[in-house]
Amino acid sequence: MNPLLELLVSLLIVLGSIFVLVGSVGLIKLPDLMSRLHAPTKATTLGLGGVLLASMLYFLGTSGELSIHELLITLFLFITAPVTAHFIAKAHMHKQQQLRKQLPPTGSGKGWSTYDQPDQEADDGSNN
Amino acid sequence: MIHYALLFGFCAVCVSLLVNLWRVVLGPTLMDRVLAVDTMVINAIALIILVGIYQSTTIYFESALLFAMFGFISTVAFCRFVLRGDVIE
Amino acid sequence: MLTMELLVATTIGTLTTAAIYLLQRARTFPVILGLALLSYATNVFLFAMGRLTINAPPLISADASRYTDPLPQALVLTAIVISFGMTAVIVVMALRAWLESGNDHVDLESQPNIDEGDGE
Amino acid sequence: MSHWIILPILLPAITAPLLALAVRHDIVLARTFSLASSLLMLMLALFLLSQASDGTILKYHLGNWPAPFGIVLALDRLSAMMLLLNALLGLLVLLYAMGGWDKRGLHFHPMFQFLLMGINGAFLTGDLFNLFVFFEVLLIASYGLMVHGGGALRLRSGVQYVVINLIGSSIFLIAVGLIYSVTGTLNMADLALKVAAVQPGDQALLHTGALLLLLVFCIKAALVPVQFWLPATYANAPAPIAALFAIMTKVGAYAIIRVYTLIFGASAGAESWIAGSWLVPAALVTLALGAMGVLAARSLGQLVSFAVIMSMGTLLTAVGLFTPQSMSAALYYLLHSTLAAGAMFLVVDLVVQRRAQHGDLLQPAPSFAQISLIGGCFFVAAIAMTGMPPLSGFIAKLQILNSVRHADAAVWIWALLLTGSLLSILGFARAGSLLFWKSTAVNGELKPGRRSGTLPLVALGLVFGSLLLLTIFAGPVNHYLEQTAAQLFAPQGYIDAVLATEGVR
Amino acid sequence: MSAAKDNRTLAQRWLPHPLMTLAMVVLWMFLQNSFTIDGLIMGLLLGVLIPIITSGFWPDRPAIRSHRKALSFLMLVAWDVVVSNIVVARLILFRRASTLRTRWVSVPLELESPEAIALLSSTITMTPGTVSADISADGRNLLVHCLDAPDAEDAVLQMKRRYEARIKEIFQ
Amino acid sequence: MNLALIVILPFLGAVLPSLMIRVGRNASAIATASITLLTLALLLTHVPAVLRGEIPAISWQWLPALGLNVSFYLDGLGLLFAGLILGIGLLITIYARFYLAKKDPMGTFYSYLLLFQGAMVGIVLSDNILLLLIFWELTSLSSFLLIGYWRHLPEGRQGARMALVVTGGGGLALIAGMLLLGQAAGSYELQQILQQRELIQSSPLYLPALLLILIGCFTKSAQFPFHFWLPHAMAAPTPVSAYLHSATMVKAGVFLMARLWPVMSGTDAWFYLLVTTGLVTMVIGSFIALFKDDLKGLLAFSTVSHLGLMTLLLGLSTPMAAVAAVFHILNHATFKASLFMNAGIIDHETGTRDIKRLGGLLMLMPISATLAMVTAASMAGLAPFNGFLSKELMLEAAFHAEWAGNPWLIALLATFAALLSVAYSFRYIVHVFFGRRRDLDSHPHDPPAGMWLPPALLALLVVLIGLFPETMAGQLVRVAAGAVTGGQLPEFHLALWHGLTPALGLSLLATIGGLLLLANYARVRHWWQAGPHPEAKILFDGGQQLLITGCQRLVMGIHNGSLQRYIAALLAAALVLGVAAFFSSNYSSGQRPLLPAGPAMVVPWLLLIGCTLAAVVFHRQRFVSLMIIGVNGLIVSLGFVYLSAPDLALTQISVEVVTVILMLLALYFLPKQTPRAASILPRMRGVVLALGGGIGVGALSWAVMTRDFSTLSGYYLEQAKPGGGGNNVVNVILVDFRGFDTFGEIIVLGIAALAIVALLDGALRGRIHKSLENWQADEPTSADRHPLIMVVATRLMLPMALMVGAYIFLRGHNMPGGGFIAGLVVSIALIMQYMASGFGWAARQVKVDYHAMIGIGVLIAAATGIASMVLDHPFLTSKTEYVALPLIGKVGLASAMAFDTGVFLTVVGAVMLALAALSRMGHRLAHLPVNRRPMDINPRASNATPRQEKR
Repeated sequence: MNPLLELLVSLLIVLGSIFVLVGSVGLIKLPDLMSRLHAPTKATTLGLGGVLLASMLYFLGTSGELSIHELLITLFLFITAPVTAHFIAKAHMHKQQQLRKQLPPTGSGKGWSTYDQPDQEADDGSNN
Repeated sequence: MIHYALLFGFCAVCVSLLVNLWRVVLGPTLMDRVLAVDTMVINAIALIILVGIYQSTTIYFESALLFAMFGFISTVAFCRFVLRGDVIE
Repeated sequence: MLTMELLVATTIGTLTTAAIYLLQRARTFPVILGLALLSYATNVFLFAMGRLTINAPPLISADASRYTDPLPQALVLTAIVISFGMTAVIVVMALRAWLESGNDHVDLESQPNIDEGDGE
Repeated sequence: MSHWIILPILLPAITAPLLALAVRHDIVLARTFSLASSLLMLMLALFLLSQASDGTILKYHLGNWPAPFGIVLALDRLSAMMLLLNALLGLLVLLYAMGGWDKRGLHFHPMFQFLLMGINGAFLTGDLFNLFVFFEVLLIASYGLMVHGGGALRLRSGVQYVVINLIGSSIFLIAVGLIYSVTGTLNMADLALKVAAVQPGDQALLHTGALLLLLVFCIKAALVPVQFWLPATYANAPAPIAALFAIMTKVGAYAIIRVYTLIFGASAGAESWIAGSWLVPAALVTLALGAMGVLAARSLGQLVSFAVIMSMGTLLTAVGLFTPQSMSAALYYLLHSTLAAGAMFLVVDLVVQRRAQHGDLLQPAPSFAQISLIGGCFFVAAIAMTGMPPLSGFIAKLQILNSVRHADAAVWIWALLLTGSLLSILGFARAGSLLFWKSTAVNGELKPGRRSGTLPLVALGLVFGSLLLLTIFAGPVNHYLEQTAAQLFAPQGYIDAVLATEGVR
Repeated sequence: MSAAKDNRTLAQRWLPHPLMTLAMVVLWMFLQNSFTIDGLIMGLLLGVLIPIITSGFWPDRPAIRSHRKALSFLMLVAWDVVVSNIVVARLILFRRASTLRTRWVSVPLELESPEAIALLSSTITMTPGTVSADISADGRNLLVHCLDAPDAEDAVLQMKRRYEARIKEIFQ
Repeated sequence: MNLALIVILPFLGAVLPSLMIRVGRNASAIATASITLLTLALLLTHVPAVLRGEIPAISWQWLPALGLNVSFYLDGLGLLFAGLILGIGLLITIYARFYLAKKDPMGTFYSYLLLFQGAMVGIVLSDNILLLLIFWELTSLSSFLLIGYWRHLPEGRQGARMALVVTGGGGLALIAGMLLLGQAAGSYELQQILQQRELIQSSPLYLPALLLILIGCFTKSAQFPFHFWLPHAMAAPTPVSAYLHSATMVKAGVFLMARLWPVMSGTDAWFYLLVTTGLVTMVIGSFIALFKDDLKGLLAFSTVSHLGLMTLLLGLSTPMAAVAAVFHILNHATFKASLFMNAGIIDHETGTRDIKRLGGLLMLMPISATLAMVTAASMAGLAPFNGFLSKELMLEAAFHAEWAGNPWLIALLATFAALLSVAYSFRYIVHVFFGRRRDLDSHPHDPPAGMWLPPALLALLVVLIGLFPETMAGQLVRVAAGAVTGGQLPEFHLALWHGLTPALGLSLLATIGGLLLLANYARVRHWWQAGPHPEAKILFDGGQQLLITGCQRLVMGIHNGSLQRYIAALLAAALVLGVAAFFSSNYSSGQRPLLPAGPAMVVPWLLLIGCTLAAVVFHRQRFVSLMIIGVNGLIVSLGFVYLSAPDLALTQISVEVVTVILMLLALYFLPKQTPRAASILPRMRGVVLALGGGIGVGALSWAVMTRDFSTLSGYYLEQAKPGGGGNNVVNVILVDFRGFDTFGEIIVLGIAALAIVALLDGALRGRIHKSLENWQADEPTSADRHPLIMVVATRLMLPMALMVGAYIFLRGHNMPGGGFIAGLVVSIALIMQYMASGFGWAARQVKVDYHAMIGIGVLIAAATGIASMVLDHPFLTSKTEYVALPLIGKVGLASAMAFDTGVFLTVVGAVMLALAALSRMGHRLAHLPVNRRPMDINPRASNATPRQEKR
């Protein structure tokens, strides 16, 4: 495959893996869970994105045809990563009840959903 | 050239995997462990992709895909367990 | 030197060790975890019976020169599925046992001695 | 080409899903289907027996692949006999269960049919790994049935049963893996050839695999030191299931007979007859333990369970000698003890149902309904279990004693067998006189027990009937069994039949 | 399969979400990794089938007003993601943890459709130094955790302007 | 033919009384009597022939391989016994009719009686010793039933059990003995055995055989030291005692000794065993009898002593002694049966059998008294009654015999025993019928004729035989004795008066001595009571209890219900077996070139090891360890990827996730922590076993992986494409080569799901549910059940996931994937949806009957197989059709695809069914309603709510 592409691939690989590494480093370096949460959700996803892109280009180079699989994975990750982060955050808040005081007010009548019942239950169906 | 890049990649990913393990074992809180495991999955995917490039084969793609999907599911399941106890309600 | 065979063998060894240790715990849940580990161990073991090969998946294609032994893989697949079913059942069984007896100890207390009247 | 051989597996495999699919809400329909299928199975088994009785070995290349590569079913005299036994016991137990047991939980009938299917498969298959699969099928069905109806004690002993068997399955896999790793094949007939030709350097692995496999079968057959699961399981299982379990221990015995005559039999070179030297001592200890257990038991169920252990000890002692005479004697005893144990467990259930809160505990309790009738049933069943005349047990005992005469351990076997039966006679006599005689002297009130119709009694009667037939026609049966043993000890026929590739793609 | 409501037109019944169908076909092509006729046929088949199966889970169809805006928004986010990563990387590597000014902020929402809110929160999570942690019980506020925000107000404003406004345009 | 009938008839008839009892007690009795009578008649038809010396015989084959035949023959001995059995049986039947009380279930009694009769006749007629064994044990069983007839009496139950254990045990010994005998003689046919004297006696098996057989005989015939069961058998109704325990069953042992006399007798072993036992039994029996206050007890011990007498006679091994034995069998049967019935009458009339409370009954019940006196005199051996004759013969024989060169010992002891028997016989008469009348609450008088006639008849026989022995019994005794000795007989003449023989002297001595003894009874008794009386029953029960408790200690000690121990035993067994096997046969290390391991695998390996250890360390925090084990699965599948097993990797990871979710669902209800194990010892045991097992398995795998081997996989690789129509060999193996395994596998899954449903459904109904009503989650739960973000995300992902599933399914045959994995992917996609918006809601959106799905799946899989059967190929024969579709071109449709569909459906059905059941249960227990909306928070709904403006 042509050297330019090869260079690109290598670059992407290196960059990607650096980001992956950074994400994990953040996991140990940062002080508390909420800030740790930032590291993997961002860095790792992007790092992985880089690696995926690399492999895409690589196979484009070797087999000539564009392999779009990797895009799919990236797509998956970009959809899921925020959800994961969201959930972990919620679970964390739930576990650390004392956080409740530090949180800013919602501004509306209801509190944060992790702690406060939304008023949906009222009109719900019977037990089955 | 790619070979060296890959080598670097392997090392980086492996180190981060070990780091994750470190988190899993140390914690301190439960959610830290969950987070670490989630990251571990993502890093594992990276590893698979690298291996794929290394062996220049695409058959590992599905594995990576499923890893991505199932990593998500299991993390969510863990969180739901912590949040609600009942995973499916 | 570090070889794949060594890694796999030690892996199997470790998994088995952990599995057996957990199997002998007093509560159902650790025992079930032990069973899960044991099934990993046996699956990997069974897989290893076809010897190890790298980058030679049993997918027939023109440019592939060699293939790994597909049979053990098929066997392991079956084994995985079966052990999955088994695990599911034992989990639920343990759950039901817990719900019924409020006790998840694996041991049964042996029945008390019965006063046997006139030697009967 | 004839598809008869696959049918014993296919029939329940189709009935069961239908039961789960269509008629799971309608107990009557479910019963009808289940019963019909079991009846068909019985006829099928009879037909197959007639096919196999002339010594021909029918085989069935699944997927039409030649022998060592595809899975092969093979039907010889032994398999045919076991099929018949299974079909018969299955039918009768089913009849009994229709007395109300099948309504105490969901999905009794599908799981029951699946259980029969698994057992049939184990009897028919000629492939080691396929044997594993069918073991799992029958095991998981038995798990489901074992805890049918619930109850704390039943559930907890069920958990024990499952755990032990799961460990057993893992060992099974390891053993199969080892055998494959040196022979490179799974087909039993092919193994019989390959085992003889294995490199000397690999023998250790092969031997290990072979003996681990033996251990697995011994778990199923409840041999010391892996008999522990049996008493709790059988004593706490639903009676009809316990009755059917009587044949599950025999599956283990069957596997031992099959594998260690065919694969590790005369032709296995360095690995010939490796089972016997381990089997006989273990079996003798089992026999002794079982007999003592019968005496020590504190509940009727426990007592019968130990009687089963004892019978397995007896059976495998005779098997373990691996001589044609002892084998045919063992097979006769196998037939007898299966039916006898089945009958005994049914009787236990009849007692439990009537004794209400006292269950089957061996303690004085007020007299209960139909005490004389049930007592009579108990007496007959006990005669069968303890091997007293006039039922087949006595003949079986005579045959075994007669056939082991020339073994090295003959004196031991005789002594243990006879003392064992004395102990069991004592145990059963005590239990019987307590439950059915002493109860008449105890006054007090019983909670209303479960009422069951006459169907259970009919089923029990039929079991007794088959025992009687087995006794009366001991001559012809034994003739068949001698041929069976002969066939087992000349495995070449089996091997040639299975490996023959005519008519395969 | 799905709970059939009779007030649906034929088109709605057989093509509940045309957009999704399209997406499915494209996705199928992705997976196939190569273009063949029968692949396309199969893709179309699934593309029709799957939406029908899953339509039960899409009680209300999200209405995307302008696809152009959506596209540009995606571009923006993609760029921000890259940037944010570099930013975060720097924070992680070169800032001592103690000097980080982490804080919680509460973002009031004008968006109303769940899809929009979800999109916003995902965007926030993927972009510089912010993770959307929770939503208020009445769904009117978003709880965001900032890794390093000197000024809360500013951060909130940032988010509202840069993303919420655009998303609003897309959906309403 | 009718010879067999003689045996079979009682068995067949045994049901009759139980049926007739519905008609009435008389009917039942008559039925029994008529059956007995008929049988007796059949027997009598043979009498002339037998007396002529012919031996009618009959034989069918039963189990030729074993030498077990149904063969009977009737010779003198058989005739004598059969006659006694049936004749006395008839009398007993009549007697019992009047003896049994209203409340006693008469039908069963007669049934048992007939069973016994049949068994007994079987013993004496059978020509095959194995057949004889069967009847032998049958007598034990039927006597067990008869002794325990009054089931409410503890004495009855215990006596019955004792009798069963002793005689049954003896029977077991007899089995062994007979088998040895048969081996020695080379046949189990009695008549042939009886020809083999030299062969048998020269065989090394002779002594063991003799010993075992004699154990059988002695137990049955209550010889010392096995005599103790007989007195306790007296708990039975008197007719039974009279019948079984005096006249017939207890004679079975004697009969067998007589039967085998021709081949077994004549050796020293035989002589000393029998003579000694006989003498001791005689003396002890008669001695104890003297001091028994219970009438039946007295008679029982006297029976013991008389049996001893017969044993002695047979032991002497001289033809004349044999004659005496035979004659005494006859006599004893007559007078003892009569005496028992008499005792029964007394009991029946006075309500007691205690001699001390009886006396002076002569006037009150003259008939009974007369009968008693006649028969008792005969028992004492007084002229002119038959007892005298046989006693004379006995003393004669004893006088000539010598024991270990000691000429007078036998005679002395025999006389002493005779003396004692005189004493107790007279005690029976004097203390019961004469002397002062004790005050009894009842007013005894002679019973109805039906009750005293049977004994009367016997008493008549006693007298007649006594007066005219030759005419009455001579012929019978000759043939019988001839049968015993096997032909040659000395000239003898049965008569009261043989002149002044030493025997006469001895018997005079005995009579006088006996009377003197009785005269000083009080003093003797006083002396007796001073001495110790070892009570056999206490010893027996003690021994039995000891045995039982011993067994309980041992067995229940082992089976203490501890699964941990069971598992340990199993693992230890595996370990021992494995090690023994490995090191007992030769092994050489392999030469396979090994693969170098790059960092890409070393680190995952480290991870795996680390996680495994962590899982063990954290195993008490269940959630954590579960999570970590999840990671293990992940890494294992990573390894599969690397080691070129993509299918395995996919399966492993999918199964992994489902399993974890399942366990989480269960863990919701289970405790979240495991308490620390109490004792250190089991933990140590665990560690040791764990290390052993781990090292063992690891080493084995190492040994395997380092050596080459040849496998049949080459075939699969060749055939996969042409034969199986697929490139993914693993998948082709799964659905084609070894499709049958997969068939079984999906069935396992199906069953698992069914079992789970059954289990959980059971938990939601009945007793348990009540206890679960007030169940509480043990951890606090957060507020919103169905977070908005998740719901939206899954809406987006579900179609994608389904698409991926479809993709993986379709390509499975050629690339990694297939029905199973696709099934798991799809079910996980669904699970995701369910996690997001709850099972209840989701299930309402997509209504699928997962039961049906499983069923259909299995059926489809089966159907594909059957389809091939229709095409006359074996089950599951695959077929790849290439059909041309418009504008698509050729498309390969492998039947394997259909099979895979079955797999797919089953998997989805099973997984979803199981999870559905679990989550349903969660609902029920947590008392949570099913949500109407997919998500709890609805921004639109809360639109209106006023909000204060920020800034």
